[in-house]
Amino acid sequence: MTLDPVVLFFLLGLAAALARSDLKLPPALYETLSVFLLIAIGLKGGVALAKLGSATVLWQALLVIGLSALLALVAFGVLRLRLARPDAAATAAHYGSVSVVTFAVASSYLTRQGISYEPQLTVFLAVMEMPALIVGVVLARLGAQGQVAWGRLAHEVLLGKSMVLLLGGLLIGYLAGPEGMKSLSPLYVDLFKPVLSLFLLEMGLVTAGKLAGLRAQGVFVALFALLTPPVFAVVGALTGQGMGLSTGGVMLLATLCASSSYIAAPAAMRIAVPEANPAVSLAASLGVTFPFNLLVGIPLYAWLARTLTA
Amino acid sequence: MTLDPVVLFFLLGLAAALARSDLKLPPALYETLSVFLLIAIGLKGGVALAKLGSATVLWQALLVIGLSALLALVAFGVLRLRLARPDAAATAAHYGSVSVVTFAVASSYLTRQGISYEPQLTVFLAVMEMPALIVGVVLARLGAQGQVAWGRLAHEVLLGKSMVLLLGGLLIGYLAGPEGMKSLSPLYVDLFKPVLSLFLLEMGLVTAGKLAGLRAQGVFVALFALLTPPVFAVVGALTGQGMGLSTGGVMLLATLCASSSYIAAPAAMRIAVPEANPAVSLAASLGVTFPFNLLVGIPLYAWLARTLTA
Amino acid sequence: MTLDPVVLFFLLGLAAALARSDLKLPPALYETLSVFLLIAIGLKGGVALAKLGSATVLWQALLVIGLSALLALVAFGVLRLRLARPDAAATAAHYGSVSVVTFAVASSYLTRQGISYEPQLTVFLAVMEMPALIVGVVLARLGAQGQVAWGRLAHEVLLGKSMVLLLGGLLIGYLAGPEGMKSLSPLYVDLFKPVLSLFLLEMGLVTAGKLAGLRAQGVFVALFALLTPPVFAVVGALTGQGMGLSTGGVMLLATLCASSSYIAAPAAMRIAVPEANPAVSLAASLGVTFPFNLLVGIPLYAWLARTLTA
Amino acid sequence: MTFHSKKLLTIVTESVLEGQLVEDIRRLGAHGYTVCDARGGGTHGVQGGAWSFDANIRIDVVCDEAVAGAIAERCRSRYLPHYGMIVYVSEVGVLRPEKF
Amino acid sequence: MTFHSKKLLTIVTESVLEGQLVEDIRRLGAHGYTVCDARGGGTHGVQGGAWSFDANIRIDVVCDEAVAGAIAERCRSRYLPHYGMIVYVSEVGVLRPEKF
Amino acid sequence: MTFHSKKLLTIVTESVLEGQLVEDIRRLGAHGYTVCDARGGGTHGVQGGAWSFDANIRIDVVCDEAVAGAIAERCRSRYLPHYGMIVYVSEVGVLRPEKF
Ligand SMILES: Nc1ncnc2c1ncn2[C@@H]1O[C@H](COP(=O)(O)O)[C@@H](O)[C@H]1O
Ligand SMILES: Nc1ncnc2c1ncn2[C@@H]1O[C@H](COP(=O)(O)O)[C@@H](O)[C@H]1O
Ligand SMILES: Nc1ncnc2c1ncn2[C@@H]1O[C@H](COP(=O)(O)O)[C@@H](O)[C@H]1O
Ligand code: NA
Ligand code: NA
Ligand code: NA
Repeated sequence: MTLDPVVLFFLLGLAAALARSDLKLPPALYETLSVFLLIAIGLKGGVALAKLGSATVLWQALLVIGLSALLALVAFGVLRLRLARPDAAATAAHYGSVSVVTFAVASSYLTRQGISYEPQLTVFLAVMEMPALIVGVVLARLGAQGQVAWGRLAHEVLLGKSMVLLLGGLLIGYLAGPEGMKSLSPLYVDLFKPVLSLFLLEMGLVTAGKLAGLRAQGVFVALFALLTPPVFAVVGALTGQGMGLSTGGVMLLATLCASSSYIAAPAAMRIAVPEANPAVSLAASLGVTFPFNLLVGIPLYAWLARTLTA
Repeated sequence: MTLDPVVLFFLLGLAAALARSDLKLPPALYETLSVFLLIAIGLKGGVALAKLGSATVLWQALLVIGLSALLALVAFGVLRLRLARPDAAATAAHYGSVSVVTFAVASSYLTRQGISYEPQLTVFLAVMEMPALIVGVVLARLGAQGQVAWGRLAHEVLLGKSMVLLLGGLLIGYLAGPEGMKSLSPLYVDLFKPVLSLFLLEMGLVTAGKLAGLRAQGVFVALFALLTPPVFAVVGALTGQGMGLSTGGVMLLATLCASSSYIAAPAAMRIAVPEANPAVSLAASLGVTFPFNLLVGIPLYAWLARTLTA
Repeated sequence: MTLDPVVLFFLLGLAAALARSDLKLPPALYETLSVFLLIAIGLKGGVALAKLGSATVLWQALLVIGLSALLALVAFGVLRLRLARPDAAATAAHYGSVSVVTFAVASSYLTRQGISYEPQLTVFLAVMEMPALIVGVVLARLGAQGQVAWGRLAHEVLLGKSMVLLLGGLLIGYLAGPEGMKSLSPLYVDLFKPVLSLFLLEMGLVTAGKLAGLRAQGVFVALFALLTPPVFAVVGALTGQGMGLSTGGVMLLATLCASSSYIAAPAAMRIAVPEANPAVSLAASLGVTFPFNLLVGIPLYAWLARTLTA
Repeated sequence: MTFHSKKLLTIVTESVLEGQLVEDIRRLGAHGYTVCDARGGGTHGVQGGAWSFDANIRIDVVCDEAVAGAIAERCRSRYLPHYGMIVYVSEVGVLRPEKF
Repeated sequence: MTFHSKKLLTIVTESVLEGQLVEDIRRLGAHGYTVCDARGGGTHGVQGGAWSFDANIRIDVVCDEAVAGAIAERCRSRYLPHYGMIVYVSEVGVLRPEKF
Repeated sequence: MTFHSKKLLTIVTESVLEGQLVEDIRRLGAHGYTVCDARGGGTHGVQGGAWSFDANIRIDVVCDEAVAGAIAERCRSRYLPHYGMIVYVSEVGVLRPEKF
């Protein structure tokens, strides 16, 4: 089983930054690539939904919303063993939420293996971003004196960039349907994977910086960041099996549970839980969990899904 | 008749900004997309011209130059009913000039409907940008004490970004011909429409801001911005019919007349007519006329062209 | 023999800047395009290497490393006739090193003519960037009081952006192989040439500025910049012939020798040889040699290669 | 040329705070503000500028002493304890004092 | 270290004016200038920075008092009535006075 | 509000020097620094900002007088003879003096 070339781009970025190369991509490129990925994933899901009777999607979406809130609670319970409440809560929010890029690499993995998956997985990606963020804020605030600016938080989360682009893409894809998408696919479909490769190069560069911050956080955080993904993946895979998903669907739901956010969550937590030290959650989420999922997790979860749905 | 998906992107941007989402595209992306669109449109026209005997194009070009100067004069006459001379002149310049993106959406509309159009329409797009700007400056200066820095204005207009890229693209397309363009078409042809979708997302975000400014300008400006496009479209369509253009050509000339500039004109007017308040012309041109043309105008002008050329 | 359309983009940029147009591409776009070109060239070479037994590549690489160090020495000898030691050394480093974009245009030229070339030429491109830079610094330091910060220089050169991306791309292409590259080729292969066209537009804009600086440097520098390319091309072509390369390979090695660096070299020299005036080397390298190679050199070297390998 | 004496208040902080700070600045009585993107380093580590959570902004406000004091106080109580931030003031002379 | 006293003149305005202002600054005797992209808000509304007509620049000029006065006067008469713009000066100490 | 007196040292120079200058600034005792991208013009010609070798940066350091002097001295001896660069200092008042 050879590595997906897009993962090699991640390793290149990582190696370059660790060797202290001056390689640096312009901030505007990073922003552009993330806008592109979010829209492209949304469109793909929307087009697939358009082909589907969407009857069962609703309760499935409710189920995964509950699941990700639950995972955030579990993560908090574990993290509280060693971390202060704000840090535990903010980090738990990252792990209950999901990573768009990990999802993208996992779906590209499935494509390579010729395994299909249900279109609603993209809907799950969208709806699983938010609930854990709310859980995180509530946990941080319980027993603290400060009040929560709920208005600002709701706004931050519901109208945050990734939410708007994912859901907007879903809707446009749904309305345009396979016919309307034809003229858009040379960008959003054909270029998806190579654009992902550039994004992962950038991720490698940034991850290296966060890895450095890991040492300061100690062994507990590192272990948490390493062990949570496979455990959460099992929970996700079993849920997916229970929902009657296909092998690809089970694998992607496992990946979503195993993945942790590093785009939406850091921004939301920084504003809603200022007392939390962002170095803790980023070192875990970006420094350890993201590369683990990319290099080890994804093939593992695919094997798990195959086994469960055999 | 369903909406072109690129128009859905515009609506997404508009909705996001009206809901005060923090979605924001990097300025460098906006610049890049506009450079791309200008070159791509120019190349397309140039390649088409290369296939054509360009005998009649010259007098047609002179005709549309005169037409757009005339439209600016008419717009000024109407606007002077309520606005101060500088505001009326600057706004008239916007409406005599043309919108590259509206042209792009209209030509994508024709492609979707399988209607072809004459290559010189792209030439018209290029030559119709400038004359109204000069008319606007002259009107602003008549009876005013300040002098016009004609040199600076000519420079601004003739060597402005959009002029250079459109005409440069035309020339390169003409010289390279269909053969030479083959290797360039994966970007400039195949990706044209999806790139347009990203640009329209950005346009939606910006339009929302200008819509807000509309309230301050009052009902007269709003009505002007709403009624001018269909009226000017009729003038353009009749001219096109008189020139013996095909259905597609008539439709595009109508669209050019109906559209108003919001890239070249604001920059030129800001420098040449400093007394004009840019909030007036942008609220009209970007806040009302652009979305009107996109959502209502383009299908309307297509119907008009079909009727006239039936 | 008609001009490659990508060269027309260079001329457009040049003309626009000379006419003092306000056309300007955003800095982030320039950075992005150069990242893209470096990766794409690397990937292409790597995939080709994967198909090849790489036995002979090693000694060939050593040979061209020696060649480019030698060319830097020769250039220094000539430049010392008129220039101060630091300026002569820094400029010599530029001419011993190579230009990635010139290589890209030359390989696009070959593709258009249906001439193939050996995959190791991309390896040569990578390894010929560095040696002349080291030679340049040594020459600048001989007999000067200051010490060389060798550590910083090695770091600057070996881990500079262009090195990391070229070699990284080579490695990824080699590991991924033709199969793995399939999903990446819609970006890195199909869009290579049109992206190159945008880059050349930018190069035209920048070159115009450096041409202006040329007058201050006098006739000696201009002549050097004009005569060195063909002379070095002959040396390169003969070396290539001696190595038993095909027509395409001979042509590209000639082009590499004839080309001069304006990305890696200026940055490295600015840091390692601060006394050198960057206006001298950039006027020569970017103002004269680059356009000469693009417009005259490439067809000339192709003719030379055909003659030698006939 | 007569220049009228005002205060220039400068804040360098995490870019995630831009929205909140602009709101604060307006509410506390400033008539304007200017924002630039920045990167940097300090006691909270290096902000390289690549990602939103990794980037800084620099906000400049020209205002009178009372407003400068109010904004600085707001920063001190609300943001300085938790965010990477520095705040400083200097003396400037402005052309049209009524604008500030 | 000896620092020599100079003026620092700062202009924040619409980016469309960059070309003209740089010409003015040179013509009025300054030996250099520095420009940064900026966004902001003031009496002419919010300049979000996304489009050219929606973006600001910030220009800094270090010069002596006479030149600062001349540039400020030029801004006051030519640009301030029509454009979104602020102008302010402050005292700085420079290393090499002959450069300014 | 009490503001404590510090120095603000500003360097505008070629962006290629960013790495070296940041190292110098840390080594000479500053507790932080802020960098913005810039373009401009001076005795070394126009830096248009498009390419790395054509772009400037602006570095601001808030520090005490001794550190400002040391950094300025380093710039004077090491960089000013060869690079496009200006250096100037001004007086600022900071909120939390212990940070600088
Ligand atoms: N002494 C300083 N001089 C200039 N900028 C500073 C200084 N200290 C901190 N900064 C800036 O303020 C940000 C936050 O500072 P800190 O809270 O010290 O991490 C840094 O990322 C720098 O951009
Ligand atoms: N009080 C202020 N402090 C800092 N910047 C300001 C201030 N007022 C205006 N500006 C800047 O100057 C630009 C033009 O100002 P105005 O003419 O007031 O709209 C604004 O967009 C801001 O970037
Ligand atoms: N008088 C000045 N005022 C403001 N910035 C300046 C001045 N002189 C030079 N600069 C900036 O410093 C850079 C290097 O200056 P120089 O060494 O004079 O070429 C220029 O590119 C400008 O960005
Ligand atoms: Na998760
Ligand atoms: Na019009
Ligand atoms: Na060479």
